[in-house]
Amino acid sequence: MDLMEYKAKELFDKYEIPTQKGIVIEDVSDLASKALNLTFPLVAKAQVQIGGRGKAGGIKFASNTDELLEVSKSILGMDIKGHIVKKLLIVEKAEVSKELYLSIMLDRLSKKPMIIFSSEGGVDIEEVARLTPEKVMKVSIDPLIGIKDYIIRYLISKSGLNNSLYEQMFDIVKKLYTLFCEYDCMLTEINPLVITAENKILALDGKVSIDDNALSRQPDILEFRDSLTEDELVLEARKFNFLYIPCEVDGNIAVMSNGSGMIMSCIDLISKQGMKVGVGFDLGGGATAERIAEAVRIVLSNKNIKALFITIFGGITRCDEVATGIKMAMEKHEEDKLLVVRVEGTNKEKGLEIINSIKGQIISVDNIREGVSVLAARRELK
Amino acid sequence: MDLMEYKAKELFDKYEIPTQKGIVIEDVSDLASKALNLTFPLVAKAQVQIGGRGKAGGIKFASNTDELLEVSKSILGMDIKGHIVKKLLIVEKAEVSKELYLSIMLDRLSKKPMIIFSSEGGVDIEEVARLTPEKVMKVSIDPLIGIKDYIIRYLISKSGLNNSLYEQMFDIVKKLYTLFCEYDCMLTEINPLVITAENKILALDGKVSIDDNALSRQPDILEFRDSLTEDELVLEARKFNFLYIPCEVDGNIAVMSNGSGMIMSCIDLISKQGMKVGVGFDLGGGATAERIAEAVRIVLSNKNIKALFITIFGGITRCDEVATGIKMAMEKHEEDKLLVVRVEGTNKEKGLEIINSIKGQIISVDNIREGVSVLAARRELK
Amino acid sequence: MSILIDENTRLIVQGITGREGTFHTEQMLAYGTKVVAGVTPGKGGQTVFGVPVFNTVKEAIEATDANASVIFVPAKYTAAGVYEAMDAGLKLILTIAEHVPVHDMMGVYHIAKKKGCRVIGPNSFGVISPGKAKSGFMAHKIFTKGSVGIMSRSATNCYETVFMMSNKGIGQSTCVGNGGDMIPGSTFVDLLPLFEADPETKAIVIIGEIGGSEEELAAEYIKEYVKKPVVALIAGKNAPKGRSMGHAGAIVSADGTGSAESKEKKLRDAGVHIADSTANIVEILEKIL
Amino acid sequence: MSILIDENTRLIVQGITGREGTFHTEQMLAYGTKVVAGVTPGKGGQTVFGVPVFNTVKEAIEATDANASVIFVPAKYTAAGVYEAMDAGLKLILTIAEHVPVHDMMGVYHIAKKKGCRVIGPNSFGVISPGKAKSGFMAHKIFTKGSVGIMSRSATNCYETVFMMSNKGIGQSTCVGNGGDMIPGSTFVDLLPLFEADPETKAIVIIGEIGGSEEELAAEYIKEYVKKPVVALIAGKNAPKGRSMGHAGAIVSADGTGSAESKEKKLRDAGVHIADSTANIVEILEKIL
Repeated sequence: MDLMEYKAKELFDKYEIPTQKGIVIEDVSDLASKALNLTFPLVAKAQVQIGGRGKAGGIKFASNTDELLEVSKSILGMDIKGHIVKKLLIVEKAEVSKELYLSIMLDRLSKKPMIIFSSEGGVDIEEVARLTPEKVMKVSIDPLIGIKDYIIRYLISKSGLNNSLYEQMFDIVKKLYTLFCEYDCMLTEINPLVITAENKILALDGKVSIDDNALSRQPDILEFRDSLTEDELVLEARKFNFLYIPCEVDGNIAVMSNGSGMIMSCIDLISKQGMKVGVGFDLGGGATAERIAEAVRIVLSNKNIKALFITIFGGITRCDEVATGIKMAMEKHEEDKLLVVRVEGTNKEKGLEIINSIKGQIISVDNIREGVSVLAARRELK
Repeated sequence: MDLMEYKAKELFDKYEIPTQKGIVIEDVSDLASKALNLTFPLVAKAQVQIGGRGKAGGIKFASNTDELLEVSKSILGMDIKGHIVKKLLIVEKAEVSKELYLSIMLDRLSKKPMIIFSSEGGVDIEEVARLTPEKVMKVSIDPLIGIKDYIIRYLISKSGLNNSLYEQMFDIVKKLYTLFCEYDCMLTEINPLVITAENKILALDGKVSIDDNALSRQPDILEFRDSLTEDELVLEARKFNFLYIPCEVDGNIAVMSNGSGMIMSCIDLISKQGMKVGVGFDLGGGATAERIAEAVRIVLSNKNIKALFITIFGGITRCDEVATGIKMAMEKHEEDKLLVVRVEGTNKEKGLEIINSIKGQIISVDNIREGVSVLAARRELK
Repeated sequence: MSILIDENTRLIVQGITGREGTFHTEQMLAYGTKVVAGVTPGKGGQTVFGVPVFNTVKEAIEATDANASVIFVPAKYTAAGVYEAMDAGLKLILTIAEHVPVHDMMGVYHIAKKKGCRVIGPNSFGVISPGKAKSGFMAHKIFTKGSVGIMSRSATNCYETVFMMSNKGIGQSTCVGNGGDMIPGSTFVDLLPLFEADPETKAIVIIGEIGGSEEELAAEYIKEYVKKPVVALIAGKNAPKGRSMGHAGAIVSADGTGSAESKEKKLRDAGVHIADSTANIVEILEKIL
Repeated sequence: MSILIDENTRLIVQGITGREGTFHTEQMLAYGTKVVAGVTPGKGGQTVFGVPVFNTVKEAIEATDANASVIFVPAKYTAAGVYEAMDAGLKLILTIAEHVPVHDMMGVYHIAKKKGCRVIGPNSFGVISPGKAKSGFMAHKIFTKGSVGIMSRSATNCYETVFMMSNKGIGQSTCVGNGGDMIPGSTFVDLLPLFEADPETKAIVIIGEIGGSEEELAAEYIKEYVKKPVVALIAGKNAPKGRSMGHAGAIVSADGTGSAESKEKKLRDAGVHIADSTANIVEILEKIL
């Protein structure tokens, strides 16, 4: 779960990591009341769940009320790579004397939190890391010991940051780490972290990514997620604890399975045949007929999907349950889309029997390759 | 630092470990106002820093106001093995249906906290442990993992405690462990922990011992310690960060050194010669002349001490500093007590020179055995 | 032989009285697995298909001399279950639940390494040594006894492969579901030495995925220490991009680690046969065995 | 040879700018010890007797290739100092301060074991390999190069013994101050294998005390593995009773563990020579060497 900048900054506020003063509006009519206490010049930043908003015109400056109204109007409702801007963050413009970089991520290799810090931050940080890796410090934290003062002291001392900033910087690292742990974060990133003309350190932008598996113990993030304007089908699938994965925008095939591995494998094979997958759909384990019926209904309600490839290998899931679910869905569904079904495992025979009794364009296959061949034979899917 | 029962129970209250309702008085005149809300029958318990108060008559029952006044008068001011009773804990008498035992101690062998639990507690617990060790369960806690629910579940399940008491018991163990960690405890012990006639679990008596080295971060315990009526010389020594160790009551020799190991060795040798040490005095490391002077002054002000054996091996401590300190003290001290001095290490020659310049009964020796021989030659010390 | 579990494994089922726990206990018993005890707090004294239930793992071990555990409790209790099993002294612990919070697993992982415990999963189908014992929820009918050892991050891709193998008469020594999570208790490198040492295993199959560096590390290990033939599949070449890990992710994997290309290249350099589909794994095995 | 430290030890002094740190840095340098760096937060860039000071241990190691550290910071910062040294990769860490809270040391002890670090102390005089190097605050003049290895829970008893040994012409290979605290970083058992393996050490002296079970454990180890002669003193037979550990203490040491009698009996059974005073240690050494 990636948080939008404004939500990340709400967390920064909660942990007293300094940010610029700002407001969030959803409509220009909010400006009059909310922007009262802000001092010009201001910056208006589109809040979308995608990168590259700056280049797309989603960040603009305003030096007076008229300009603010104008830029707010121009950004709210803007379409950035398919994401409509519904929220606008307006903050006081900071006078930046230097840009730093600070992040904490869960490092897969060491299986520990890793702090990355550089006194040369900003948009070019990846370039800095590539050309002068010694300027980007990485330190792993042993989760059994936790963060100790000396680790932060090392990062700051080694970075060559001016000593007058030591206390501020120390504080920010420590608080960001606490946030990282308490909010089950995969990533907390501040880039740029800036030193202002007044020698204050501020988080100018923020990125926070939270473990989806931990949302049940992060109620405020769960609430935020549910408030997002997302693909309706993603939300609908989530209600049933399914994972609806939007893939290529112009894909017309959906792949449904009971595990992400199989879905990945199928997408690989289908892509190799020059076809495009629009939706991956993970049923998870232990699905009942009712749940399968809902799953099929949700996928088929996507107008772009012309064919659905269902491939199930029963472990926790049982084949007859799957077949019964498909039948329930197909009996209600009107449009005649192609279904290629492959079931294997517990109670297979019973499952096949049920599938064969379903009316409509439904083809039962014996393995994945055969299923992909059936799809590849349909000219309309290329 | 061993806490008195009433202080231990204050901590239990803080951690919501159930105890009987009670009050603490220092004078019978407090009874009228404080005992109002208590329901008879009551128990009055002497608060002293020593065991065996029950047998000494320090615990008595009262079934009405008159009796309460009477027992309070009889216990307050009582002398229990040299400890005068200054405080009296008065609690409601519990109707006990069964006695349990629960403690958490820092186990030297595993270097971990150890929980000891038995469903057969009470004064005979050591006997239970000896005769039926399977009834006394011991479980170590890995400090890197902390206490987990399953550990408590195991203790309770295995003890055969009635299931209806599970929640109460679970809660008490968890809270006692938190207290143990947060208060830098060496030991927290509840014996007996009782099941009342109403099926409630109560801590009837409590013992808490806290690491002296951690008192600087336990301000409320430090305050309690300073409020205790202790040997004045112990308190006086503590002011200077010395350790004044009262030894045998009828001992007439004091041993002063810069480390507990040497003090122990000297006591062993002196005892072997049939003499008795009354005071051990640990200077710690890095003593200056001024501090040594204070140390000598404090020890010599004990009227029972007839001879002081000072043995210093300079590591952090330097010999000339020690000698100067002794001289400073001796010049002010009027009584003519025997001083046997042995200094060795850094700046030894300078030290000896100073010692030889001191007037009075002062004998310089070359090693411990020689010092003990000098003491043993004095008939008045036997 | 076989690795991890066999006919001598004395298994505990944690969460035995739950829906999945009960169902799979029956399945495992039917397969011949020695399920000697179950654990569900507060249900001590009951039995499930004749298996005695205890309140704690420690009591279960004391009573039955169990030496491994499979955990069928929900994700949010999984870490607690593993800690309990580790602390009770078990050295092999299989965790089944999906959606275990990764911060939970981070703690479990490092404690397990410290204690020398082997944790498999979470999000794993378990382990099966065909014909001897199974511990987990895999559809055991598709497995056949044989000489190929399999490790897989994906349950479904593993089933698919095993099914086709068995149809072609290629049996398995042991199949391990490493689990698809970001921090698995055991990685390919942890298990390779066992397969290499197992006389019954003649070839090893690795079913990997994009992301992480487990396959790269396996390649390094294989190059140095593994003499047996290895076949590998890396799934996810065309998978949609996952969560964005910001600049941090880019900085940490600036060398391309985690991509299918990186994994396949390193594995190929180590002499591993690269398959491009589950079916292709079987084709390669037919050739090399 | 010698154990733990010698002329190749590259030592860091943590707390080098403090009163004791500075004084003993000068002493250690004068003795010939290679003190290559000091650490005091916020004082990076300074020098103390020509030794460069760094803000952190990690920076000190990066700049000087140091391989051991002696910690002269106050008790309440000692645990933090040890964590820093361990995390920076040092495998030998000496802690001097007395009055370190025992709960702090409990954490340090278990992390050190996990990381494979050797921590000596706290409440230790340090380690000296006479004629080669010293790390700590011992009055080094009394030590002489020789073939007796010494471990002591008490600094003063150790000095006393060494002083008399040197006067009689009996030198020392290495003397270790284990420290008198309840949870020492290293116990006799941890160091016995080093002395047994050191060709320069011909005899071993153990200066123990009442309390705990270190001497009992040492006896068990000696019986099994130590071929060199061992002399032991247990101080405190007539010491005043310490803190009462309630019924719990009695339950845990019901077998008499911790008493001077228990320790002397176990050691004697293991073939150890028991001394009844520091002077007696030297008398025994004179006989057996």
